[in-house]
Amino acid sequence: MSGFPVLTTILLAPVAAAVIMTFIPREEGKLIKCVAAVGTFVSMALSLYVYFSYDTALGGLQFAEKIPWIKDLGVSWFLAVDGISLPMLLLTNLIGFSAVFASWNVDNRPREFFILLCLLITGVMGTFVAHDLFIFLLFYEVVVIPIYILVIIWGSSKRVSKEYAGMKLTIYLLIGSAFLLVGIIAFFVKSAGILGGPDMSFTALAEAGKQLSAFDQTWLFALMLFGFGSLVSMWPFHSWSPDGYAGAPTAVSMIHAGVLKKIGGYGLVKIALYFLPLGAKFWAPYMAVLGVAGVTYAAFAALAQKDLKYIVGYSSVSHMGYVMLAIGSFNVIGINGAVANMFAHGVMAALFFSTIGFIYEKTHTRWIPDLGGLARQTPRLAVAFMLAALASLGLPGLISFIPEFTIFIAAFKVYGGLAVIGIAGIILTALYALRAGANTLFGPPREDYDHLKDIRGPEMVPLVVLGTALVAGGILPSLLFDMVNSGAVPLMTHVENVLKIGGVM
Amino acid sequence: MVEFAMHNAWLVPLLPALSFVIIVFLTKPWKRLSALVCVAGMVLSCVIATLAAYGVFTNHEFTEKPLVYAVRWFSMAGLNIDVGVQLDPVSAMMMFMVTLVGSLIFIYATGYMEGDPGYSVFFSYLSLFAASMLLLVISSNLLQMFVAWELVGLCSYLLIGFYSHKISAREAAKKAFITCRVADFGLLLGLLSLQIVFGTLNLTELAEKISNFGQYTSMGILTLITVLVFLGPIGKSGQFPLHVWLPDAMEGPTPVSALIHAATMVVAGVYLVGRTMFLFTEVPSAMELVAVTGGFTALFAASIAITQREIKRILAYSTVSQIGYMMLALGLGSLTASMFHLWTHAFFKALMFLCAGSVLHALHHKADVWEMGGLIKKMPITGWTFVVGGLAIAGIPPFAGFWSKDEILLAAFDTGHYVLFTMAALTAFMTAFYMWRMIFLALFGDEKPENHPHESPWNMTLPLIGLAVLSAVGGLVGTPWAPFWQEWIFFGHPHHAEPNYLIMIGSVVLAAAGIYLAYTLYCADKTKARAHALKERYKFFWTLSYNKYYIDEIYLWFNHTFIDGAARLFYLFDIYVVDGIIVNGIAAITRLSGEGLRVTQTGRLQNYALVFFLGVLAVAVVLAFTGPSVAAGLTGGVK
Amino acid sequence: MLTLSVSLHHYLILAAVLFGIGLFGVLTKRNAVAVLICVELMLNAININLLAFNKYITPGDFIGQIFAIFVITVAAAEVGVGLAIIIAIYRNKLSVNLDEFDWLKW
Amino acid sequence: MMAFLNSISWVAVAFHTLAAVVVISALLVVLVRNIVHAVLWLAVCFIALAGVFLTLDADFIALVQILVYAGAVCIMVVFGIMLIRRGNMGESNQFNRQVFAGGGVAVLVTLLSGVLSFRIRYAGSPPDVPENTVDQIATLLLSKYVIPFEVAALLLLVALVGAIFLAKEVKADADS
Repeated sequence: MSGFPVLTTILLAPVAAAVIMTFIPREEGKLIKCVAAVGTFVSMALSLYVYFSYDTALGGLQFAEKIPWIKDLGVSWFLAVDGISLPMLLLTNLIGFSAVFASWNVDNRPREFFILLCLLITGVMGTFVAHDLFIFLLFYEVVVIPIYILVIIWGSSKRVSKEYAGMKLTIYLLIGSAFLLVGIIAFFVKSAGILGGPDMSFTALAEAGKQLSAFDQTWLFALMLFGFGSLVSMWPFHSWSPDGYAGAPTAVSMIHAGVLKKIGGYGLVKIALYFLPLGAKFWAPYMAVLGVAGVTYAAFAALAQKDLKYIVGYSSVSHMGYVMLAIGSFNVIGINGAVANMFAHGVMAALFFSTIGFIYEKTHTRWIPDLGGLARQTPRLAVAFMLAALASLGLPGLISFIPEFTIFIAAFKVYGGLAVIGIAGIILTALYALRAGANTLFGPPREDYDHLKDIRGPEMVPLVVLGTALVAGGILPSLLFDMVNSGAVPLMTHVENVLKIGGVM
Repeated sequence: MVEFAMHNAWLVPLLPALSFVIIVFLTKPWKRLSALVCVAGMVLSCVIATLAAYGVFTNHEFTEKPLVYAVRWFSMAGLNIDVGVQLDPVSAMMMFMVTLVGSLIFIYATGYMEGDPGYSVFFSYLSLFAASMLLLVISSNLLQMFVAWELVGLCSYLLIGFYSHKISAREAAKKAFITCRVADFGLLLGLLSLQIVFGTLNLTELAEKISNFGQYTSMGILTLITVLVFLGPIGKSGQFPLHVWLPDAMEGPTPVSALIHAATMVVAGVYLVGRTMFLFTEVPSAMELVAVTGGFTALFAASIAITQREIKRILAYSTVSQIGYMMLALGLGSLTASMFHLWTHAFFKALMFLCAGSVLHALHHKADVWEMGGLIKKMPITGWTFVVGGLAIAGIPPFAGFWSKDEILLAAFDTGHYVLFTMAALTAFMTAFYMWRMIFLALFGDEKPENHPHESPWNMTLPLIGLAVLSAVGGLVGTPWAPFWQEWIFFGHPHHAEPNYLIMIGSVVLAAAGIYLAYTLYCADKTKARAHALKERYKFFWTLSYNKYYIDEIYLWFNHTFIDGAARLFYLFDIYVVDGIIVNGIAAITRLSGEGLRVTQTGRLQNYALVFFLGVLAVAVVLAFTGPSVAAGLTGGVK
Repeated sequence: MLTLSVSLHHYLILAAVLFGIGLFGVLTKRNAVAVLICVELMLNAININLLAFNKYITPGDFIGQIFAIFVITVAAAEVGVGLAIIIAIYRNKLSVNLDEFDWLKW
Repeated sequence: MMAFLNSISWVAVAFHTLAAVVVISALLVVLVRNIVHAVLWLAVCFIALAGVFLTLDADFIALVQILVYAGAVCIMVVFGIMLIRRGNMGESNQFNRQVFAGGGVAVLVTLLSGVLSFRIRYAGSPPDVPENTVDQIATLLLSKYVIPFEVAALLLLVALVGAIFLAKEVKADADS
């Protein structure tokens, strides 16, 4: 497999689908959707192959591809995966594939929609497989534009208009990336001085980071924390998340909550922490505090919601609080938990949003007081909803329990009482998740919804794909953790080495 | 065969799980087939469990050293979690009991659920429930136990909310899950602490490490951990103050009530404490807490049960009370007595729930005991088995309840907890009274003309008879004269209490007194005038008891005021402060500064040219009259 | 005694003054045609500079002169196009008063 | 007297005279109130400038100056004025509201350029200039600068077409 550029192929498959779609007449909606499905399926199949043929015992970077690109800046087309990026890549593909089917009923300009969707998926994947900072940023910026267009054209207005939502989402992403860019460029300039020449590859930059003074690391990390933190909806930079998801079309909510948000967490681990261990050490307690604040605050806010998408929006803020808490606990178990929880939350949030999307499509409302008793009329939809809700409240046997448990172990060990407040979030989560489920699915069925058709055919794909992932990850957590651990251990070893040296300097 | 069963005990939970999968994915459209798959899975698993239990109970080495099979579930640097099977007399007994009672209940359910649109779904839930419960029973690891614990909670959520179109069922299910969740929060914290402090959650390893915990931690921390762990059982086993969900759980179909209340779920808490006795016995204060909680709950729940009218609610409070007994026994350090009561209680309480179900089935779900009467003539099998259950729970020898209750009273007396002993004795009296109040009102007395009861079909009465037999003789395994039970199920070393005839006779007298009182008030007195007079006389206490001491209302109020209040507060804060002031504020500042700067954009060419030349002048002046270094600095070092 | 001499600086100052006058006109005239005329003045000031430098700094090269030719060419083109634009505007607005035009706003 | 006359640099005399004419006529271009008069003064200015160019040994440029500016440009502007101006000619060349600000900027720019021009250092007297400038310019234009030359030609063409297009009457229904 050494010769075949499998990662590039994974990246290019949706792009190829997008290119093909441009040549299909706009009337051929079905064909367009099929092409999109095939493109994302190829990516998903290949990433599954990569996931299961990755040698976790060996660890490190595998499936690497490196082609020098811009010599003066030390940029190269450097793609590689390790135990941290591979779960994210797989997650992107699972969700991307499901998202195509979740938007199977899009009839308004389907061609443009699916082209943008494919580009969006590619952009997100790119950030995860890039092992070169420049490529990472490039893909990161690629992501922003389709999101904006998708939201303002195909979105829906409720509490806020879709234009407001799209604007908020995009501007937040851009503000975050602006700070990030400053941090990254400053770091790059300093690293070029240390390395004696520009080199954008993660490995080289991490080496350079070793020799950076604690002061530099601290302020650089602060910039990155702000950038990645607002992307991962760290409290108090979270308010784009509920509004954005509420405004966005189903597929975008799925991808955004499912994976795009995870770029923030991924970046914090794989870039900020990896490059700037001393800075991370300094900021870790603050991250933990913000994480706990996010968990509790967003869980309470979710409890007060009546719009399904807002509930999930706040819930994802709350779950990302756990990720922040995990990173803040600054040990290898925490990093394991953070990455695994991002995967778990991705699957769960995507299933949630796809289900809500279908409910909205069929009943034309997301307003909980207008819903009720759907379990009778649309049982399969109810199963999907309950699966997602139960995963959200961390039910054992579904994917999110073990990651949360891991995070709790890591955080409880380090922060004690603070962690307890965070862990108390599981009660609130159960409250709002079950309340939403109960009021939407159970209770007396409403006559106006008697004619509703349950999900079937292509609409089942998100439930099947994501539901399988939910259950498989819950019953066999080692599928996920062997992989994550093989990435987290070398990372934290590096970090601890730097901390030792840093102590001397 | 026995060997095979013992080494493959993992099949016991797996078979019902398999039934669940088969029903969900394959046989759902065919009701009979689904029921068959479910029952077959359970019965098969019962066979294996019986064989395995036989293997355990014929070899004394397992009392000292449990048979453990474990595999790594997941691992990472610094955290390894196993899953496995741990067979010792306690788990073997439990496994046997759960599968046996479970099988009978499942058979019963095939009749009870007849005609329900969710027939197949119901049996899939039952299978999942059984699988989870059995997983809990055989767990060799506390995290695995917690997983099963939560899954059991999920199944009870699904089963209680089975008639989900009814608002009350939906709310009861939610209440059950969330109340347990609050408790599980404590349990989870306890488990986390155990993992962090001792580095393992495997029961056998923990037992070893905790026996000399001084190496790892201090007494204070260990006490805290123990109390946290105990929070879980408080919720799941419906102990005060988290008992509120249990009576509401009656919204589910009756087999569910039987399954949840009698055989399985609610005793999971007792079982967990039993499994972690090595932890509790190290912390005397925690033991006291367990004992007091149990004793108080027993009395407290009994005092509520006395005034309730709905048949299943009376049974529910009686369950709470009986589990209080078990906790009390555990707190006194007598694993033997506790497990013994768990064992007998499973039979007679399952029996009584199923009888109640049979009655409800016949009366089309009319639940108020005051509206029943004389049913025993129309429904002889149900009626007489009900009476057997009543005798067993009241503690009339030689029925099962007598022996186990006696064991608990004895334990309380022997350890010198006289207050608790008195509470337990009082509870025994009250239990006999309210149980027989229910029986007299429902089964005896005058028939009500508006009711048209009929005996239930064979697949419902057969389990009743089976359970009645078990309730009658189940206690004989542990009589003071043939202490088979006491030799197998114990913590530390077997405990042989000398039979205390005083207590024995005293408890029988109390029970008989209770039954007699109920008889005089509710059976002999056709007009029930004295009962009403009593009620009027102690109106205050009656109201308090009838309204369950208003605890539900208090919780509801607390929830509405504080939790929802906080939720609204946070949400408003989010909308008006985080979003309103900060986020939109920044946006507004941007927009306002734009508005301000817009004035400079006159749109007139000559204005622009003027400014342009001013700029040129400024740059030229800077470049011309400052040294080259400043200019270079301003232009970014361009040479 | 009256000493009339001429040097590069004389030309440069002449050019500066002419440029200033042209600029003043460009900035302050209301009539679009007048602005155009003043632009011509400025261009001529530049030409003076070019020719003066050509004479005093690089006499044999003719670079300045050739540049001046190009300037004149461009100026001619500019006047042509500029007038055409003014006429087009006039046709629409019936005015060449720059004060009435603030179209650069949006 | 002769000595005095010999001591006079006639070039200098010519320069100062012409410079005075240039400045005064340029000022009049800006200051007169009638736009047609302004154009006439512009012509005067251009012709005087041609003289200035002569003192700079640029006879060809001087000639071109008269042909292009004094001739073509001025005439064209007059035509332009005729095409558009129909009001009171006596008030056709007024100032706008930013006359003082504009004046200030113009004065500042002038001062700055004047001051800066004294910074230039160069070898004292100018060397002699070749007699025949036209030949050399022609050779250069057609050899070394042929591409700019052709581009300039193209520019003129484009300007011509553009000017015609812009100035042409637009039919009301042209785009429908």
